[in-house]
This record gives sequence, structure tokens and C-alpha cells, in this order.
Amino acid sequence: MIPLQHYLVVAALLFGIGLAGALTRRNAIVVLIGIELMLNAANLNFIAFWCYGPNPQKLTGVLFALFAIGIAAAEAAVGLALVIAIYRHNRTTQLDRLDKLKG
Amino acid sequence: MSLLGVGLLKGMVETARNFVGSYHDPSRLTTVQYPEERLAPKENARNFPFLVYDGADSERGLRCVACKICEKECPPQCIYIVLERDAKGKPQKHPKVFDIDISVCMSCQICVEVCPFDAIKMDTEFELSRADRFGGLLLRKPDLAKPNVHYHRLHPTEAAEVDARLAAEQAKAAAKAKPASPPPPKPAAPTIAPAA
Amino acid sequence: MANPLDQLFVLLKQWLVALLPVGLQPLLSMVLSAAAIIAVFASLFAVTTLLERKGLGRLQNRLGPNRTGPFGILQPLADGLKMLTKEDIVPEAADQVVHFLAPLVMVVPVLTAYAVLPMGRNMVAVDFDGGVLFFFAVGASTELSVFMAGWASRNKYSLLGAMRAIAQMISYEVPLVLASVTVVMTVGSLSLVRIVQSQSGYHWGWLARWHVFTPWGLAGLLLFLIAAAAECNRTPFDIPEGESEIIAGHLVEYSGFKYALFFLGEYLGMFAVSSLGISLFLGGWEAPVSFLTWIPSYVWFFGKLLGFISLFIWLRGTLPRLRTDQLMNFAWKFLLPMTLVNLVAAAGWHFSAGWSFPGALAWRWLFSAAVVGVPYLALGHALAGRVHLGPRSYRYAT
Amino acid sequence: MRLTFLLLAALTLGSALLALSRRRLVHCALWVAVSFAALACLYLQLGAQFIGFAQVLVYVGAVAILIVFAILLTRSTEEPAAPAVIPGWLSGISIAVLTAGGLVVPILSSSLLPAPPAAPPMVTAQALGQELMTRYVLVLEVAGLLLTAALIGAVILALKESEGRP
Repeated sequence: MIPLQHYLVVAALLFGIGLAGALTRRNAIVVLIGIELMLNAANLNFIAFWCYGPNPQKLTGVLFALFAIGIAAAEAAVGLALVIAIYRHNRTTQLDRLDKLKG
Repeated sequence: MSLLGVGLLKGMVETARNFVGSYHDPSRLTTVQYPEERLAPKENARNFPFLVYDGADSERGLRCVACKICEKECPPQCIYIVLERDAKGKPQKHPKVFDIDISVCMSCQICVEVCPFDAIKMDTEFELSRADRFGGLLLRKPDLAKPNVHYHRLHPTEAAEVDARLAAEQAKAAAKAKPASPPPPKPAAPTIAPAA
Repeated sequence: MANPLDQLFVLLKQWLVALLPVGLQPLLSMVLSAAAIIAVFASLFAVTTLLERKGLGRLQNRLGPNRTGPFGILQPLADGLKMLTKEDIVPEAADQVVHFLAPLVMVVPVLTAYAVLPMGRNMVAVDFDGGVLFFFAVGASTELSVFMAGWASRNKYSLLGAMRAIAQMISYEVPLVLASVTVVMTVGSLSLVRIVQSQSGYHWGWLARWHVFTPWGLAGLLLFLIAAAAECNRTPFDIPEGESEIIAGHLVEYSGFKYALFFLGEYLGMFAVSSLGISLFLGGWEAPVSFLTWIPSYVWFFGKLLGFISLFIWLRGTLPRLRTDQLMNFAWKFLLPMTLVNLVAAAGWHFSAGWSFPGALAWRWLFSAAVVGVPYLALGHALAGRVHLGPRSYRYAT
Repeated sequence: MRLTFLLLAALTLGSALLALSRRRLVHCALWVAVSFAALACLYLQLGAQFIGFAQVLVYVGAVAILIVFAILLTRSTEEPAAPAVIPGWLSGISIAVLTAGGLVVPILSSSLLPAPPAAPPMVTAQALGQELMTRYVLVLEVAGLLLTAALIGAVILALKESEGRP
């Protein structure tokens, strides 16, 4: 089988890519995409550690990933609803234009 | 209290009845399988104009005198008429060219209404598709000329009225012309020669 | 279970696979299964288009196609030839790559979904734990393909159609999954083979133990059917296509072979969902009564599938198209509560399995039927007076 | 095995990179869907079937579609005229590179990581369900509550204000 390091490296790089996107893009939706990718990188770590761990019958990693997926879905729904609400208010989804506290 | 979904079931039963019924009750099938079967022609149907001629000669028997009223009145200007002249250039009261471009014609029947000679009438022919859409849909005089019998077959009531009127006019003209010069310019009275 | 007629195709495959060296056998096994699935369901698609056109005709007192070949049986061939020889038009403003990929994203996942569907005794390409989940997971990509088609065409009708289609598919996926979950819950397995096997055996020696013969199973099948019709964009839920309003929705800019692929994908999706319904509620390959077990299992499966297809055609010939708001109201106000209630009914049925006092079966039936029936009547009563689901009133027409 | 892994890893990372670097938002959404699907395949390779299919169902079937919907509803399908990145993008990139490097270097140099098992462990849906309904039932309930709250919150957030613009 493939050494665990490989999966961890993939997860770390995925996290880095997601972080770069979230930090640099102007559009709120793309920032959300970056955050989703970071969450997925964490999930990959959970699964990898579960698979290579000493006690895979415990299912801890799988269950954690399962809950993380569910919570990520909730986060995406609320986040995108926020984006839509903000768009309705300010007619833009560019994050650097949202600089007013008063709508 | 109406139960949700009962209406759906009623509809389903209705279509199921159609399905079964269409197999054992041919009267349900309203489809006319066109090239083999045809609907009986309707008397008031109309499609594109044709030229009526009396007698057997499609050239000399044309009622058209090339007065060009229809050409002038035609809204899409799809009629083209050239008057025939003899060697001396004298007009002959007869069209040398009579073309109708039926790709332009809009079947308005105005030409029929304005014609003082009942020379142009509406045909019901509709199978007009051609491989050549420019030349093929430009009908020339020989294509347009149809006997009076044809007119009677398409619109019997109307044709009978027209014949009666023409006969009356001719009789009146003959009575008036009797003292004067002997032969009328157009020889044939409206005839339904073979059909009658 | 070594009835050779029943296992005809399984034995044939085993014989063919055994001809090859051991190293290549798994590969050949996979290829054979995939080829059989593609061949069978593609021809079923051809048959269905003919059946649909003839059947719709008869439902509306018409003749249907009867010009190509005797009784028009060559019509699918003519349609196919027409589709293949048509010019493939891509709009100039379209996103070329996405426009090209959309039909593929539609067809390929649908075909993979067939891998977990059992089509007869021992006739399943991959039997793995989690088959139902796999089915719904690959089904989810259909929505993406519809969006790709709608957006890449750069046509407002396409985009509108795609938005409608996605909203509809997401809304109806919830009741579809919830209606399936009842069976998964009572059987205790996500594997479709296990689910079908759990329905083998006969009540009182003759009536099959299908889930549809329980109150929650019947309700579940009906709810599943409604959601399935919406999920595959079949009339009365074909709003995304709505020829009269948005010409053909996301298919406007497709022609020729790509359009044919979309068409194929839609029908394959319908067959797949029908097969899932058969496996979940109608006992898959099992015979309905014990004295008909001599008929091979695959005949039963495909017979039931044809029954489902005919039902869908019948529905299409009967019902008019809904409006988008009616569609959404129906999904969220009627279908979703009913599936949840049905889940409760199934749970009650499952836990009352241990009752052993006299008349227990009748009481179970009564209880389960009441749990589904009373909310149905109440919902029907409550919604019938509303604007959305009650009789329509027209402001300008009488 | 190794080739499959390499292909999947390249697909995951490449499509993730494309998803965050394309200017046109719809392309971003489609690429991120590819990335999610490739990640699901990686989960399958690790023996987590249930998670893999749940990933496809939730991420490709729901989250990607949600993103697409958000893109359509905020009318950002066309290519934006303004630059796609914020002015301080270079520092953002360097932070990300530093983070990834800071993770990768220790991983590669670590000696604590367990040796790979002979075969990926098998996990049945039944075992997962047993665990969820016994040991993790409280977590499950809380997750359910959270999802319900998120559903209601999303509806309220996206609802039109009753006396807004016409």
C-alpha cells in the first residue's frame, strides 16, 4: 500500500491551495469554495489516519469525517445564503467592496 | 370531502378507456392517414387562383381578357400579365403571358373579387411541393388554365350562380347587339360541356 | 437454486470467463457485465421510444407511428438514423468544452448506477454493501450535467430550464431518498441484493413477501413513484423541458448526437430509478405468487420494469404539466411530510414484528395503515382548500 | 495502486488549483466538483466506501449545486471586469505556501507515522450505523439539530425582506 505520508502530503497541499484561494480571491463565493476545500483536506487526514491507525475497527475517523461532511453542508448552505443576502443588499459579491457597516 | 388524488385516478381511467377503446372501436380513431385516405373536399375551401376557360380549348377559351385589374389589385403583386397583340400591334383581349407566383400569393382572393369577367377563381389544390422552389412555384398560363368543369367540381353552387349570371349577361348582350353587327367577339357561351 | 434456465446468463458468463487465463478473468467478467448492461438497456431504450409513441397515440385515440416497417416497428431505427445524421450545432457564444461534456456527464454516471442493480438471481454486476447509497450518489451528478448544459448554451431559455430542473431535482431527491430509506431501515442493509433477498418467501404459502404488500410499503411505493417521475423529468413534472414555455429548457441548443445522448440519459435514468423501485418494493426478481416461480428471474425483473415503463407512459398520456410553484408546494408540503410519516409507519411495523397475540397481524396492519392514512386524509383536506393544490380558478377565463 | 493514487492526487490538486484560479465563477464551481469527486475516489481507495459515496452525494450533489445556484442568483456568471484577486494577494499566497510547507516538511521528515497495513480496513454500513446509534447518538442528535438550524437559518437569510424593493 501507499505510505501514509503521501495522503498527508496531498491533504496538506490541498489545504494550502484552499487557503491561498480563501486569502486572495475577491469573490465571496470563491472564498467559500476555498474553505470547503480546506475542510475536505482535513477530512482526508481523518480518513487516512483512521485507515492506517492501530485500531480501524473503532470507526472514529470515519465518523468524524461523516459529521464533518454534514457540518460542511450546513456551513455551505448558510454561507451561500449569506452571500445571496449580501448581494441583495449591496449588489456585489466582491468582498473588498463590502466596507460599510451600515447598509 | 374530496380525497386527494381521486381526480388523478379519474383521468387515468379515462385515458385507459381511450387506449382499450381505440383497438376495438375504430370510430374513436380520428386520424385520417393522408396519402392513402383523404377528407372529402369542402366546398368553401380555397388555396390559390386558377384561370377558367370555356369549351375544350384551354388557349382560346380563356375568359380572361388581360384587363390587368387583378394584377393591379393583387396585394403581394404576384400576378404578371402581358396583353396579346396581333401582327399590327392591335390588342387582342387575350393574355399572352399570365403568371402567378404562388410562393408569393397569400390566398386573399381579391383577384377573384375584382375580376369583372369571372375569369379567375380559387383552386383547392394543395399538394404543390416542388423540388425547385423558384421556377417550380411560378405557375404559367398552361398550368393555371383549368376548364369550367373543374370549377364546377370544386365549388358547384358558386359555379352554377356564375354560369347563370354569365348566360343572362350574354343573352342581354345578344339581344342588344341583334340590330347591329352580327358576330359577338367571344364565341362560346359558358359551357359545362362534358359534365352536363 | 441451480435451475439452469433461471441461471442461463450467469452460467453463460461463467463459461465464457473460464475460457481465459486466470489473470484476465476479472477483467473479462467486468467487461461482459458492462457490455450486457449497455446492450440490454440501450435496446430497451429503443423499444421504449416505440412503445411510448404508440402508447401515447392510443391513449389519445391516435394511431401512433405506423409508416416505418410493419406497424412502425422500425421507427426507433429511423429516429436513431435521423439523430445521428443531423448536423451537430454548437452556438458560437457557447462554452465549447462544457457544452461538449454535459451529455457525457449525463449518460456515464447513469450507466454506472446500473452496476448495483440486481436484474435476476445472481445477476448483478457489483454487489456491495452500500448499493443504495452508491445509486443516489451517482444520480446526483445528473443535476450537474443539466446545469452544465443549461449554462454552457448561453441561452436564456437554457438557463431558465436548467434552474428549474435543478430546483426540481433537489426538491424531489429528498422524498425519493426518504421513501427508499423505509426499506433500508426495515431490511437493515444498503445492499440491493440483500434487500431483494429479504423479500423472498411467501405469505401463507402463495403470496410473495414483497414490501409493497404492507401498508407502509404501498404508500412508500406510491411516494417513490411520484418522486421518481419528478426526478427523471417525466410528465407531469417535465417543467424543465416545458416545450410550450421555454421550448426545451436546457436542451434548446443541442442537436444531433448530443441531443440523442441526453435523450438516452433521461430514459436510462428512468429505467434505473424504476429498477431501484422494483428492487426496493416489488421484490426485484421474485415471482409474485409461489406457483409462478418456474418463470426465470430475469423475466420477472424485466416484466416488472416494462410495467413501470408502461405506467410512466400512461401517466404522461394523462396528466397535464404542473406549474413550478405547484411543483415546489407539492414537494415540500405534501411529499416530504408524507415520506416522514411513512418512515414512522415503517418503524412501527418493524418493531411490532414480535407481536404474537391473536389477531396481531390485523392490528399491525391497522396501526400501520392508520399512521399513513390519517395524515394523508388530513393533509389532503388541509391542502385541498388552498390555492396551490386545490381546484384552479382562472381570473380571466371562465 | 500507486498509479491510481498518483492520478487521483494529481486530479484532486490540479482541479482544486484550477477551481481557485479560474476567473469565470462557473468554471470554478465545475472544477471544484471534479476535485470533490476525485477526493471521494481517494476515500474509496482508503477503504471508506460509505464516506466516499456520502462525499459524492453531499459535495457533488448538494454543495456544488448550491455554489452554482449562488453564482446564478448573484448574477456573477460573466467574467468580472475587475481583477479577481485582492491587492495584497502576494502576501496571501506566501502565507498559504508557508502553511503548506510547514505541514509538508514535518510530515515528510516524521518517523512517528505508522507503517501501512496489509489491506485497507473494511467498514460496513451496518457497523457504522451501530456506532452512530449507540456510542455517538448524542453527536448525531446535535448534528441533526445543527442541520435543522442551518436549514431554517438559510431560509430566513435568503428570504426576501417583506417590505423591500418592489
